Amino acid sequence: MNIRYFAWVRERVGVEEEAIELPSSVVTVADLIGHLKTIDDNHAFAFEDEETIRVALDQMHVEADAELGDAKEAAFFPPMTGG
Amino acid sequence: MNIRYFAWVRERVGVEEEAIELPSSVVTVADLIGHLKTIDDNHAFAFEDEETIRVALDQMHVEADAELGDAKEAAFFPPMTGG
Amino acid sequence: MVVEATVRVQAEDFSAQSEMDTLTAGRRDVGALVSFTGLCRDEAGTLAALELEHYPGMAEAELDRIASDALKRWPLTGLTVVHRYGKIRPGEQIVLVVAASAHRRAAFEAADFLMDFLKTRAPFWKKEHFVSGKAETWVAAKADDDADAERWIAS
Amino acid sequence: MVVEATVRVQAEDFSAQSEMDTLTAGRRDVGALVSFTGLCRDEAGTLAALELEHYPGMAEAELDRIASDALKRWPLTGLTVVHRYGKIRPGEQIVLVVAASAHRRAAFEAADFLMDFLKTRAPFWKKEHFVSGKAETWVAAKADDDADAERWIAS
Repeated sequence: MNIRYFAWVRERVGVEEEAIELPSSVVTVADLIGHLKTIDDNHAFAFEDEETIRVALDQMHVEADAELGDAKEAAFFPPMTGG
Repeated sequence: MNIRYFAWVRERVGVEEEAIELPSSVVTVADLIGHLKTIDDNHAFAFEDEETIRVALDQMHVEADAELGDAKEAAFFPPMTGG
Repeated sequence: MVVEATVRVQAEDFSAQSEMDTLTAGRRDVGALVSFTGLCRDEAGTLAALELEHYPGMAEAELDRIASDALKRWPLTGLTVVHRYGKIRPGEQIVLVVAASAHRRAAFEAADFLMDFLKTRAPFWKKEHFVSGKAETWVAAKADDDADAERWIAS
Repeated sequence: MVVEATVRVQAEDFSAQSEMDTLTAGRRDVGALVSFTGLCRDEAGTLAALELEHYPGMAEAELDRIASDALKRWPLTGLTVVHRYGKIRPGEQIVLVVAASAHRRAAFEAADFLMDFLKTRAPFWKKEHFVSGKAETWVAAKADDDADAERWIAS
């Protein structure tokens, strides 16, 4: 799955984008976050306060309990501050 | 006193503006309207539905019970439709 | 810092952009600019023109009063109101309000408030000229407009 | 008559007037045009620039979704949203919304609604660069903005 990061989540992880093989145990967004946190300290730091982080699957906002289904891209970012 | 008329009130009265000597019995705007209605049929027609007509004294909106005081100009017009 | 509103009543057309530019020129404290432009509709092809009558002197004075109320009510950095009179054809501009503020809510509310009170209190009257040639008629005031203005009294 | 919103996400500056002109060009059924322009403030001289990051693709898609909601909710004749990204300096423009309708209430509400949801749902993030040279910081989302967006859910 393609994973993208934006704003301070991107800065903490240290990459904009990465392709990750997911174990079959990863079903929901929450599972995905749990998996990403195990990658290294940077990922763990980025998701430290995981309640704050917003998620999009294939460019649509979703909640943490959403199933990944056949989404090709997941994106993680802080609350939006545009406008 | 200088009296001005606008929109359909003006069209009914037939003049834009007129100077009128007021008897001392005319104290309020309502008195003034009563007096103007006696001038001729055009004035009577203009003030036929006097509840509808708005009044300004020296270019400030007032109600019918307002006293004329030392106002120099009274204006009568329909509800506003600008904007 | 005292903010003065700009109020103009004129026969000539206006430019929303140039009024907006005036409110932001040389400033770096304006975060939000809301403009309202009222245009003449052709009422499904039936209207040939609007003729706008006004009470010279009072029109400016009343717009000044409404603008001053808005400046007291919201923290604006600038406020401009332009209202035209005379014959205006479908597609042409009638009225402009521009409100500038540090924050968007103040700019939105002030422009909205100004239009509501302008409609019910500024001495302008519209007469409709029809394409069919039938007799011109004065536009009747709308109860909706009074209700819109009353929204601001409770709040 | 199906009305389509115009949504653009771009680094370049925009012209409010030219977007307004596009929504009224050749039409005689537009009675009200409301524009909102969001500008970069200098925060009392402390801010050197904002850096706007966005999620390409999703930014456009989300603005399209919000604009479609507005078109369903109000009888608009046109709706335009332009949001910039990249480095923006104090006094420069960030975002533009223009709503056109036969009537003023629809145009005001649609523009207001669009800004509220754009702030809380469109994937843009602002980083502040300071005049003092102190470390850049990401702007925190405001609880006020969430509250503003929630106003539209009850009504």
